[in-house]
Amino acid sequence: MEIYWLLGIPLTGGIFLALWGCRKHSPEINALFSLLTLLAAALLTHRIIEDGPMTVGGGWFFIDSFNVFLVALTAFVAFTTALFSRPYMRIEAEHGKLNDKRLRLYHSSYQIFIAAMLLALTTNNMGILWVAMEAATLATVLLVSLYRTPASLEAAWKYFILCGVGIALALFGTILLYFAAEKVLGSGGTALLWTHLDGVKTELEPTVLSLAFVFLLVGYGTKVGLAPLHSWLPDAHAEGPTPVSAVLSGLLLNVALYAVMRSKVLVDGALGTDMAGNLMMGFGLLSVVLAAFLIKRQTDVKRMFAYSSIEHMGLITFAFGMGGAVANFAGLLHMTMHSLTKSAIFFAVGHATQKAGTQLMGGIRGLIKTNPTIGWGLMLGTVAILGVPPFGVFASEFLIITTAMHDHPWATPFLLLALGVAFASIFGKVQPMVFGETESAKLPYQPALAPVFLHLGLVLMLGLFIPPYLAAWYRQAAQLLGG
Amino acid sequence: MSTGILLQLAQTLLAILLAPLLMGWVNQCRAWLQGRSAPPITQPYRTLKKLFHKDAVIAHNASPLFRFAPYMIFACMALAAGIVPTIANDLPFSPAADVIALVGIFALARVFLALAAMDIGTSFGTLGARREMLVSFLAEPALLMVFFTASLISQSTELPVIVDTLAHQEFAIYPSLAFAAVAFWMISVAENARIPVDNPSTHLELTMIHEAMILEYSARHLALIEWAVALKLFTYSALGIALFLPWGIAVQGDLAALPLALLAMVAKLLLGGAVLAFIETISAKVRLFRAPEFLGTAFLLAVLGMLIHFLLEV
Amino acid sequence: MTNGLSSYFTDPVQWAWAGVLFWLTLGFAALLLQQVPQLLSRLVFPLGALGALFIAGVGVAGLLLPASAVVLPIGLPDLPFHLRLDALSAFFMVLLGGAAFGITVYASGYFKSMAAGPLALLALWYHLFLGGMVTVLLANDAYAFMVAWEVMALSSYFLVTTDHKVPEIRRAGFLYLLIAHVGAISLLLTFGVLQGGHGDYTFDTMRLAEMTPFWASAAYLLALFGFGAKAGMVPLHVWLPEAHPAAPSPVSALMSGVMLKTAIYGLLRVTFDLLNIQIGWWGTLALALGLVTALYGVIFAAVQSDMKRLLAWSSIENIGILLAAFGLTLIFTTDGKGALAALTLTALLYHALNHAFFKGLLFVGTGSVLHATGVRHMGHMGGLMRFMPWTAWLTLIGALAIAGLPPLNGFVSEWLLLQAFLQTPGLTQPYLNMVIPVAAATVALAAALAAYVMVKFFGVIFLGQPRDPALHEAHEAGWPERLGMLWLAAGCVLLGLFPAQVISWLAPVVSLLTEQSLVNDGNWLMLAPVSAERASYAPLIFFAVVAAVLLLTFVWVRRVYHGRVRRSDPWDCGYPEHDARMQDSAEGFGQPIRQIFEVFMRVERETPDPFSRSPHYHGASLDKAWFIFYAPIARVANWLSEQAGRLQHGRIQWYLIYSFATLIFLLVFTTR
Amino acid sequence: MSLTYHLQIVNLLAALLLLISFAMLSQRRIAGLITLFAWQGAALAASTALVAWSTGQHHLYYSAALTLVLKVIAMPWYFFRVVKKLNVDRDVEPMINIPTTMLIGIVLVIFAFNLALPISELSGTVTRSTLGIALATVLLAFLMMITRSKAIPQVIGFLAMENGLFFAATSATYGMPLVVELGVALDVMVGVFVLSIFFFQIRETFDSLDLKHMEKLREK
Repeated sequence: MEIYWLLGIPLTGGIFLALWGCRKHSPEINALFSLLTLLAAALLTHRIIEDGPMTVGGGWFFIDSFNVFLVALTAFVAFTTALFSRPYMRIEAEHGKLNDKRLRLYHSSYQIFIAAMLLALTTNNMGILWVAMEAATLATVLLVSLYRTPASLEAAWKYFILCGVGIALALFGTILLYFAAEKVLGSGGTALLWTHLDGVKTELEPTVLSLAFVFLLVGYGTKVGLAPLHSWLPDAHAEGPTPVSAVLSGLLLNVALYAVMRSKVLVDGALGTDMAGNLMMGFGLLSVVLAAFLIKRQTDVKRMFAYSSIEHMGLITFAFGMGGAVANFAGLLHMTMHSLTKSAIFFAVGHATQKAGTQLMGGIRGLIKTNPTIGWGLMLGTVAILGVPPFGVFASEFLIITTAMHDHPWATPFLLLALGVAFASIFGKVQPMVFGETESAKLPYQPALAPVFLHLGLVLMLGLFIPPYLAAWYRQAAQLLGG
Repeated sequence: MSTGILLQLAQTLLAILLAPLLMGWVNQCRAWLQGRSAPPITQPYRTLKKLFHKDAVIAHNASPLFRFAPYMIFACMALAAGIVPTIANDLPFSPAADVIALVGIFALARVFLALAAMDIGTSFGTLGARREMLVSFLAEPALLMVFFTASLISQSTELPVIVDTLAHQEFAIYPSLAFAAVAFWMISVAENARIPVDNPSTHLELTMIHEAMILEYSARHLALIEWAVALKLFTYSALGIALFLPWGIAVQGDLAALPLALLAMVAKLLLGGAVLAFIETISAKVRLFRAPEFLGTAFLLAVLGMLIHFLLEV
Repeated sequence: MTNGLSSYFTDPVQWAWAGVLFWLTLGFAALLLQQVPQLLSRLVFPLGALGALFIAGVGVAGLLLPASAVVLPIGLPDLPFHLRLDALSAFFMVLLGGAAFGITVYASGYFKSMAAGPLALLALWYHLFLGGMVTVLLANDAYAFMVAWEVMALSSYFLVTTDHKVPEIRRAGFLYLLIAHVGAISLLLTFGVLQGGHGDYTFDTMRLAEMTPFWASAAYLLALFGFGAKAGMVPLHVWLPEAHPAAPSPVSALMSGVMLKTAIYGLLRVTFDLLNIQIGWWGTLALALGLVTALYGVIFAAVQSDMKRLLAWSSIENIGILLAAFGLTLIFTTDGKGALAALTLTALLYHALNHAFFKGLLFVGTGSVLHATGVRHMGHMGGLMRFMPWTAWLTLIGALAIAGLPPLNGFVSEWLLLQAFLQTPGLTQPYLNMVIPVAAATVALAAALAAYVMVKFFGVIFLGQPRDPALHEAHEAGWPERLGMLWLAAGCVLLGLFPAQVISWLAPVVSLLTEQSLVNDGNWLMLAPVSAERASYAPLIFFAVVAAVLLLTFVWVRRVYHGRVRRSDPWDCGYPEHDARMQDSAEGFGQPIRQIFEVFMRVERETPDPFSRSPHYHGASLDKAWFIFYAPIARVANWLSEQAGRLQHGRIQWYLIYSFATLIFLLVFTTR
Repeated sequence: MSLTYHLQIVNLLAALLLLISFAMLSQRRIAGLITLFAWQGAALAASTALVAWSTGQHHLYYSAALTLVLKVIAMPWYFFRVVKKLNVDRDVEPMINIPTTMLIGIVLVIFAFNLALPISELSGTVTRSTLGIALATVLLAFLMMITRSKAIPQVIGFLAMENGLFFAATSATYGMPLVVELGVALDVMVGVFVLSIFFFQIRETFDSLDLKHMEKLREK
């Protein structure tokens, strides 16, 4: 039952906000719907804690410990982002960047986007998963181009074309999957149900599945932002409204990676080799290194953190590629930490840029004087995302790096190099933004920073203490992913 | 034990009293060798007496450290003189400080002198202090290396044991000690502010080191410092003798051997002083920035001595 | 392993943890106390000092009692924080507590004048810093260790950048955190090698793990790199002379005096405790690096003209000496010379303890000078002894101690180390017999140069004439400052006078790491580590004799002498009018050293032309290591990032080609 | 017996599909491109319907109908309107000249066939041999998207790719489950709608649909 609430609420929210138009309180309503979604997610999570994994809706939806925490995470970040965007978008409108039509578009497609992602997470059907991913893409394309500036249009166009092509390839992969499954499960609807596929994964035809995995990896990998398929990502993050950047980085990438992982499980089962794992490790390392060196030359703050998202997604992919209980655990942990931290950073960055009137880091100075909360938020967020304890990102990086050193020592020099370069670049650019003198005046309005510190608080908490049931989820999920 | 204490005090006092005499002897020899009419051998005592009766003149801005330093220096030198076996060996004090500590004592005295020199803040004072430290930072490790060579041979850093091994065991030739001896000679020349590193009897600003540091001192303070300098020379000579020609030093408790030891000591000192004077006469003072090279050579020689010990004598 | 919750605060490790918690609460309390500034400035730091004293006490208890361990309910699900307090940790806790007490007492006075907001933050980071360091010492699993390690680094970074208005300070902080982070990653890799696999990161399992020489060496090298980066080992030292001066003086004191020792602690822990095999060349490597570091550090210390920078470089020197001792210990252990290893290790620990005290003392001393004069450049100082005698005399003790002069503590540890060098004959590898004398010579040279540096340091700052008229208004430090300095100075003196006792306290640590213990073959006032015939040193007698002679002379002079004293202008060879500018400047004093060792430096000089009306001289001796090691790395990184940038040139067709090529490549790759 | 005829016809249509893709590669004029796209859709619809009829997979009729409606009627018509509105029907100068593109295309086709061979061995469908063609169509469409430097051709390439996918689905597996097909169709429709919005926006911001205006976002 909760599942229908979970999917229904944001969908109706989207439709409602589209019809109701941009009135005075539509931001609040947006937040409200997100809150309801969060509640639904909480109920669902509760159910799963109670009864364990289950298929609902006549086998159309399948919830296990792997996707339930992603669902919870998605709903949560979606809610906090809605909270953040409430004052943020208002001010954008006051600055004349947006008119009511656009705000309306923003709110409705925001909800649709959330709905699509939740569908992608919960569905049991690899085909529907694809459909949902495509839908999410379409929704975000509109969000990215919201400002209608040449740059945003260009970004949106690239986003659309590249991800469209990628997703098309993923469809081809899905077809091949179906093709292989059909042999075993017979044609008809059930052959794409993940639960069924998982049951018979060892009987699936290896050659077909390896081929399918290539298409799926390249397809969904484009959305994950794995190098060299990442080109759309920095543009989309930099040019879209900040809340959108937050959810893109924090959620969409995770969902795409979720799709990859679901197919990896099947392929591993079918092949019995770690070909899939090796591919992912390769992509992961490449992304980490390339992103690190690209971060080094950024001048636009949002673009820089977009590249940092690529870096972290690469790290997660690498972890999943290594496989094994610890690495998978670390990967899942890192997914969570990255979503929370990165969205928090984008919140802080959003206010900072809004205040400075520019996204160029050269134009943002001495935040700690003009607005200490933003300053500390950005500083702590940066420190956290760079993997400095006691923040949780370190916990996962700790596990990943030590495991890599133990199982795949050859990879560690690259990691060492990349993490060092990334640290130097990001911190070297953020420090003068936060510290130092500035002549710009104090912030005229009260920023919504509760989300920032909420997220950072959670990350800090998880770095020092992971609640048992959460840990249990991670463990089960790691098992699921072939730990 | 009590005799030990007595001997200790006796030796220390003897050193303190005899030190200026050695100074006088060296100056006399120098004068003779340079064909000047020599001052009486007791000249240093007169100088001290005169200085002790003058009024002390102290710069306005002199800090307590300035007045404290001479006593400190004198005390250090006295202790050094007490440790080095001059006539008797293995005295109560000696376990208190081995050769490394001995080097420490010299360093302590030197640092205080340098600080005192900087205290008034005159151009010459600081100049002297800098040069003194420059000389010392090479001389000190070199001296350590010399001691190390000796103590590697005798398996100990205790002066008494070293002397004992070198003096009272069967005679053996140690090539490493030869290097050490040369190094020690160069070092003691430098440390005692003698030609060719420094010239005790000049106030030429370009050359002076030691004199530059004590320019601001007068009367009793100057007297103490001069005395300490004499003591230092004495101690160094005693050290050299103890290390390189230790024969004749009395072993512990052997009171009968004492007079003989005393005679031997005096003889060696006279000889050593004469040699020092001779070398000073025939050699010319090196330019100041050659001094590091001079001492660097000493340092290398000392290290070489150690290496040779490891090569040949282990 | 108790659960921790059930039986809390029953044995030392839990007391220690309680101390940490106390500091943390204190730090966060400081944030809340912003509203009541006078309480904030009066209460927080004294309480913190008490905490430090408590920690030191716990350390002493830990030295006496058997090792105790506890598991905390925080950390990763499969890896809660394991804490363990054995002799080694206990010793370093004594070091930490002892030094931190004096420094924090000092800080309570030093930071009085700060505004509430910054002060609260500073107090927070300060106590986090302390807590982090103690947790590093307590940690008994890799995760706890790394968390504490990085908390330590992060909080000290925020302390360094307290005065973040100044660009240099920001740069210094950045460089510091960067190198600390890279070091930390390399430590992660170390633990990655050491771990037993499948995510068991407790030190207990690491102790049991059997290692092939190759992997053991890998772990050792990574550890040496990681800890060396924190300790300021050449060539990873570049951050240290930047960061330590940048911080407020008490913080510099903590960083130099205590934090660097945590790196030494880690090195000892990993090499002697976690790794169960050691290999000969490890020691030689550490010895070589240590000697280079020592010499390099002291040479650069000699040419500095910023007083705190000078001290920072001298810290590098001392770290070098510690590393050399560490290497020698390794050489002896691998060579089966247990007793000598024990001797060397004792020297190492002793020197670490000493350095904590005198470097802390000197740094807080510069703090008072900084408060009094507002400048760090020694070119604007001089004659301060007359305006701030307390600071001057107490600093003098520190200076003499660090110069390794008897009867103070610096001399004892150097004496022990040199003894260790002298006991070497009979090592199995003949080449070592060649290396050791040279090593001994280098150590001696470094010590002598340290004396040079300290004469320069003390003489230029406190003696001579004021080089700046403003100095006449210089004011003496307040009472808390004096008390803090007194404590540290007392530490220097007592550690110097009672080595026999100290060594007996070190015994459990030594026997823990090298299954040997050092028997002092001498009575309570005489130190004879090997045997009384071989070497002995009795600082008390030494001190007594010097004092006695001094007194006697004094009395005697008083008796024979009339005691008339005239004050007048300095004579100075009869030179008529001389002013402060004629004294040696800091640069001038360092000039000979610079001439001799110019190879290590990149010297910048602009000499005035002889006829200029306002002659101006500028000279700086820059660290060549920067240009040799770091500049090229930066260049390569830039070049790489440019190349990476070329990929991202905006044409969507190209982006499509990337995807296309990837697809084709993978298809070929998988189907071949 | 009759199956073979159908089979031959299906194969013929498949070949036609491939031919059209090549034609699209070489087609310069946008209008021509759209027409070709419509024809491709028609071929696809026909083949799907044929397969449905011959194998009795009834749900394939729906997808055939969908294809017919969407890709043969609606979209071409729509694109023609757009082109007329924005009058952008000028020659499209491709990034790589046509002959080279063709050559690459042929290489791709061979590659695709090789790739599909082992799979179609496994396939139980009558139409398995056409899987290679489907893959080839996809890759050719991809190539076309790369070579074209105007917005609309790129989109048409994208849709051609979709055609290839549909064809793959029908030929390899007699089509995906209906719900998926519907979902995909829906997405495609929305996608085209969104794109058309873009066309106008791009047009009014850059007053042309030339992609070379959209190369601002890059690493300096």
